[in-house]
Amino acid sequence: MDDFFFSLLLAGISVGAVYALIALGLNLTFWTTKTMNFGQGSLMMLCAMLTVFLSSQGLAVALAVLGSLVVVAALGMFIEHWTVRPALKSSGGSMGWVVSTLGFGIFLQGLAAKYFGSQAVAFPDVVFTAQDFVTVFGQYVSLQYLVVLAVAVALILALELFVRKTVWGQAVHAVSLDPELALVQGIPVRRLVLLSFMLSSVLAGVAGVLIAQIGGTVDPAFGFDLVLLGFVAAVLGGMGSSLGALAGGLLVGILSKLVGGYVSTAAEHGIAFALLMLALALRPQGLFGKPEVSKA
Amino acid sequence: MNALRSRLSALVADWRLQVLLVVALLAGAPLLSPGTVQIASFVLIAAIFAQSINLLTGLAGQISLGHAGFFGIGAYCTGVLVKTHGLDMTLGVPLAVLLAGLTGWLLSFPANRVRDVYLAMMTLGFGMVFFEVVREWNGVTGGTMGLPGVPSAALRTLTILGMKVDGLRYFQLVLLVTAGVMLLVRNLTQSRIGRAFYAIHVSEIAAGSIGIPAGATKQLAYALSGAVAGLAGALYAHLVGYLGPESFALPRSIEVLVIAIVGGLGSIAGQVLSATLFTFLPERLQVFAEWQFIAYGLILTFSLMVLPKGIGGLLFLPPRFIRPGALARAATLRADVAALRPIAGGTALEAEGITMRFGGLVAVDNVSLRLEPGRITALVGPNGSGKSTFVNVVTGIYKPSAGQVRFAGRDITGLADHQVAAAGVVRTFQDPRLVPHFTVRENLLLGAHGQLRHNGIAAVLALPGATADEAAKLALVEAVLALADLTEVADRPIDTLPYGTRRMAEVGRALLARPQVILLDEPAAGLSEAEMERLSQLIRDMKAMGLAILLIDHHMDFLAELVDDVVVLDSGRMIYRGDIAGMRGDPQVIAAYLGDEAAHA
Amino acid sequence: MLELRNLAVRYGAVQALEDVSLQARAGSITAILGANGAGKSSMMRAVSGIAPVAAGQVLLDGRDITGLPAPARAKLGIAHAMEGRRLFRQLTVEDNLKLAWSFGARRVAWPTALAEVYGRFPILEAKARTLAGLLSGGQQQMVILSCTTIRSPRCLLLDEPSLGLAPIIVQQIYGFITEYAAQSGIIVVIAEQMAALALKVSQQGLVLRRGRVVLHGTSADLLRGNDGKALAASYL
Amino acid sequence: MKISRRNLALGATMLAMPGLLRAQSSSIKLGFTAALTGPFNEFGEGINRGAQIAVEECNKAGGIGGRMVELAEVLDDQLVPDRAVQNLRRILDNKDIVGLMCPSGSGPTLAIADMIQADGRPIINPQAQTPAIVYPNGLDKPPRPNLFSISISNTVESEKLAAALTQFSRIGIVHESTGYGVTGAELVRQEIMKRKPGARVTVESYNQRAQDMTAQLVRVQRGGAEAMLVIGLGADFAVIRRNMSRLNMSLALFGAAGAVTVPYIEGAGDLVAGTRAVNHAAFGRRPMHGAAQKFADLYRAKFGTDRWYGSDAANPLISLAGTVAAGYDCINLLLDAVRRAGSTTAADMVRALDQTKDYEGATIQKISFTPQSHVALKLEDLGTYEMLKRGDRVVLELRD
Repeated sequence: MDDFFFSLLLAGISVGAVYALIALGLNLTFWTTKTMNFGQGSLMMLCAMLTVFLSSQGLAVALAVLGSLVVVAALGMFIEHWTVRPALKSSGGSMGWVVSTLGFGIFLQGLAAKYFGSQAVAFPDVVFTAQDFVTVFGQYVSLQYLVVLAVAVALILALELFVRKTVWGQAVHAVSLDPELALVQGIPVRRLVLLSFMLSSVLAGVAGVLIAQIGGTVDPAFGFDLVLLGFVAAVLGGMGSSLGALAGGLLVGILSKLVGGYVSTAAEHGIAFALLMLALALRPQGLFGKPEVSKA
Repeated sequence: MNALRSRLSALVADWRLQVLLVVALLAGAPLLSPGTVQIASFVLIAAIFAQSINLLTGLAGQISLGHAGFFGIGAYCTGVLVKTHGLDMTLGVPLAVLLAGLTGWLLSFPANRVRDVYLAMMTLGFGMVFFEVVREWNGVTGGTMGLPGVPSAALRTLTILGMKVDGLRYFQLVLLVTAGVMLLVRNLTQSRIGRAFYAIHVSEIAAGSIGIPAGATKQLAYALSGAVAGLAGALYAHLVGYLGPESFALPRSIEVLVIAIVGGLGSIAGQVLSATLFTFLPERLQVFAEWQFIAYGLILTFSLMVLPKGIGGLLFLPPRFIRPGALARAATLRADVAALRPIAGGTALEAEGITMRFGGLVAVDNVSLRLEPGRITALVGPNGSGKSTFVNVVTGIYKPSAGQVRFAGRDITGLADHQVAAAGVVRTFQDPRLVPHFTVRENLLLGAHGQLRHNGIAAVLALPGATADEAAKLALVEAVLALADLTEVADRPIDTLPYGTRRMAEVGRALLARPQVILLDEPAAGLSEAEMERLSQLIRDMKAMGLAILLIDHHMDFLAELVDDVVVLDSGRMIYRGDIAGMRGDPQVIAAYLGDEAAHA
Repeated sequence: MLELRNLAVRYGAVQALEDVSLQARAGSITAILGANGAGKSSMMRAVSGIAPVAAGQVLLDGRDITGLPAPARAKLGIAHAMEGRRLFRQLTVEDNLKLAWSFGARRVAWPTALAEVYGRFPILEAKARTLAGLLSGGQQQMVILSCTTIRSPRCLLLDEPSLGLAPIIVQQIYGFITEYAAQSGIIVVIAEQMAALALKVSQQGLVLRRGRVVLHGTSADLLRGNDGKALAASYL
Repeated sequence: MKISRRNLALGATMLAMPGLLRAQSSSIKLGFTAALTGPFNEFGEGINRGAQIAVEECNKAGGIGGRMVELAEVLDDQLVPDRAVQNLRRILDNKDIVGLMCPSGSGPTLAIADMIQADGRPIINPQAQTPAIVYPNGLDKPPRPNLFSISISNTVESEKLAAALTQFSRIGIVHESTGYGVTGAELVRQEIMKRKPGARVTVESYNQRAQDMTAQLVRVQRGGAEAMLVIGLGADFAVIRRNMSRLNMSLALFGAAGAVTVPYIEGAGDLVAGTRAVNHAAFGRRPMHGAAQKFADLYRAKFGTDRWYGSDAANPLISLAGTVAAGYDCINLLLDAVRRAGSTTAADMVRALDQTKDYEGATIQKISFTPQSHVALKLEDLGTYEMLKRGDRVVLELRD
């Protein structure tokens, strides 16, 4: 294995972890309502921008992050209540929530541009700096990326454990399988749905903060492109599957870096979407998605 | 409000006003400043573009987040052909439309394999891939530098068939094209194609049951939508003269979605108003720019809640799916339901040894059945005994695990549902699956879809032959309406009518598909005595016409006076075959229905 | 006691239930009979809180619960086995049971509750780790019944428990229901098409037709009337 | 609705009237479309401010021949080509507008260039760098007759960059995948090859706002580069710099003019030290030449030490020249043409502009145009800067 390949592989894993982290957040709402927040990118951006704003007001960075996460969490519940639920209720278009969540994301982006300005602003280092690295097999591995990877893997494990081992995890699963049956079994469906949106938004916020510190700046358009790739990761891995999100993220990350490195950097971006279309055409349920267990 | 809506609808539907509007704009344009004329051209192009979403999403129900791709294909195709290869615009634009339509058709193949979120993702991917291709394909598209100097009205470099075309002339041309597109889209909506689009939008299974193939219909929708978007793109190319990849990125896909949704999916006039709102106003009111994202976002977020049917739904009545001309013509015709009689006295359907397994469960176990023309066979049995599954197998929704279905001398086992229906085996559903926004008449006419003999082009151009064909079928619809006692509610949207009426409409719709075999899955469930009486009469009429009828029901009194044969299923197995009197005394049947105890009581 | 007062249910334009009143006592079984689409399920759904009540009231032990959301009613002890063999097909048998137990009254500790279920239906123990969707119809019905009883309910609503099952399994299931009702002393309401069977185990019966009550009386009366033929005629 | 012929005629006259009336009014009207809002408003709002300062300055001095100057049409295009086309049409519809300024970027400027050429009124380009804007048919062919440019042209910039880069023999170029980046990279590569035919140049592209550039960087690394040039915007440059740090890449780092902006300095933090970049020399020289100093003072007086100016009153940001002062110069050049031509007709003004000789601008010390040359910027107007850390702030020192 030469250094060139190894660098690309590492970078692929690093950005793949980012995509996986975003995909995880998208999955959470899919668990309960079979919907995804198409405005997730704006939540990432908002959390990062708010962190910058709050720390510029003299707040400690850790507190600024915390405060921003609280705001984003509240927004998540707002999104469920005001954009997803009405869209799901109006039976007219089953895909109304795509439009309404996308719309809310655009609204947040516009709002941020209006009040924080549309320029890229510097983002403080939250965990480690760009210079911090460890050496693995003689290669430099950025600690900032390692944090993302660690957070993603830890969250995946935690979520898997939560779903598999705790009764609330089962309840969440139950809500997605059959909300009505969940209701009559006494599962507080409304609260779980709200909670899933809240957690999903918090995950978006965490991802936003972690990624913003890697790039060093954040602007109102931040997050949008990343979320598109997060979607690709989530769909490739199979919607709703945590391990799938990781696998999908890593696949997109590694493949696009290898294509960038060995074929052309110009093809790096398009490859993810070509992959998406191909995968959807060949295996619509994703790599880890299970076909429905069906019996009439 | 409704009165106002119907007034406004009548107004915009009035062809005299439409002509007047077009003429006024044609004649009035020279009085306007070139800037206003140019922005008006942008409005018209946006209106055409919005129609492509209207076709795909509004009518056929398929979401697209990558429509800028088709727009771009149209723009670059004519841009390259006219600029680089010196073609005339009159050749470049049609070729662009063709290419965009072809791309839509190709995209429909992978798109047909997915739905909902996955479809949204796939179309998004299409848009992104197109954007990347345009940027990297330097030799043809000019790459990131774009393609400047496309002969265009803005630059006064455009000639059409040797004539110089300035901004004003171009506007007039685009206006005529727009009027043409609107006319064609309206014709299409009010034709067999529009009805088929809407039918698969609502329920692919129901559409299949009356012979409308979901796959092919969606392919047509994608191709048409792509072509219309391509037309908008091509006109755009010759308006601005410069094509850069950024003009065909995701924001344009979103913008057109906003326009279409706010305009009201399904409403043509609404789309035009919305295109005006989103193109003309921002340019005139420059203050909007800063608020643009906020405003777009809020509109997208809340339009579904505040204006679920968009501007179109607010101002106008919902669109109708039958051409008024055809309707007027039908009124002069008289048709007899006898025309629905099966050819050559009908054919028997034979199901032999049908077995259907789901995982470990055997839902239908070796059931054989023969349906004779002019005979009514009842299929009864407790809930879950496999009756509906059997019908699903016969009509091609399920492929049986074992067994064979033969009809008219051929093996129809495993054919797709729409093929089975087209062959003459038509069914109704336990829960009536009608198109909720259609009127009763439209729903019934949908049944005659496969009987219409004119092609799509004739339908879209509203050629006399197409109108005559539709009128003939409408006359038949009228006869069936009378037969089913639905004439009075013919023009009411079906979702405003009571359950019993819907059931009758569904049976009527099935009858219009001109079946030789009709399978009715619990048609009497939820009917009142009077309605049930009417249904009995309708079934008897169908019998008299020579149809082979399978009737699933629980109401024994209802069945008793109708049926010739009875077949009883229990747990997927046939436990009785014979006449109804014999069934009533059969211990096995009583056991199955009332429990073992009653049999010995 | 479960009491319905002039209950009406409407789905959009469709009137599913009209002016239905009923009193179901603790320790007794009430059979709701009627053909498909007669309104049996709508009645049950209105009790458990997932059908839109257009008029009337639902009272449990004298308390008006008409306005409560479904989970709150479940908490009060209403356990509803819905028609169409509804269970979480993608979850294992044990997960289905665990979920039902966790959000129930939890009057019995989990191991005991589980042992009780397995004692009653040993086949379920063998299939504990199987996805519920892959069980046979009878086994699924056992899981569904167990999911309701494991919650230690106050009021049990069973919607067509015999649906699509072989007679021998139906006998077994009804045997269990009768036994459970007798020993637990709770309110049991069964909706059923197999009238004779339901009437045999129940104390009172209610026949619905097109959303209205057409017959109401003790089960014995209903069964006896005209050798059960009147009953059969009312919806066969 | 009935429209009589008389009403119609009246309407038509009224539509035409304002033009007739205003032609005699005293103010000199200018206009432009730029990205006043949106993600790229740093540039658009910048030239807008520059233009305002120029107009105020002129009016304070009594205008031109007693006529006041007015920015009559200032429209926002958010750098969207369509919007720029629509806006330009609207500006051109206003027959009183006598001179214009190009939009704040290559995309919209390319989109409107043919239109304005067809119109004939003079227009000056403050920021767009693509040479095709001025020379659509190639650098050896005549320029668009009415389009002049004072921006940092890719051609001149690439010469300057190549001159600095040819001290190395293995060079990597990483550029954004926009018109600006693509042409810039190609020109620099050609220029390097011309000067040093044996040099090995690796060219890689990235998408704006990409978050990871590892593939680009390791490809440059594999090419054995000793120096690397980045052509792109500041925020992306910061990402690249941090990415280099993560890969522990150390080589001589160069940036094009667009890269040396506040987002780079803020985003890359300490890592910027040592980065060399090409930009206007005007605000780097000490003392600044007269017009530059005057502009800096005017700006500070009106807007203070803000984001564009920087926090140090004595040392405005180098980027102030490109973002703001360019707009100031454009307007001044138009006004100078009016003054010299003594007329506001398009032909007279274009003729006067063609004869501009050594006009002292804020961004370029000596601006000259000839009918063959419409690009004012010369090699000596650019400087190579090195970023240094002084205490806790970053300063740019002019190296040559």
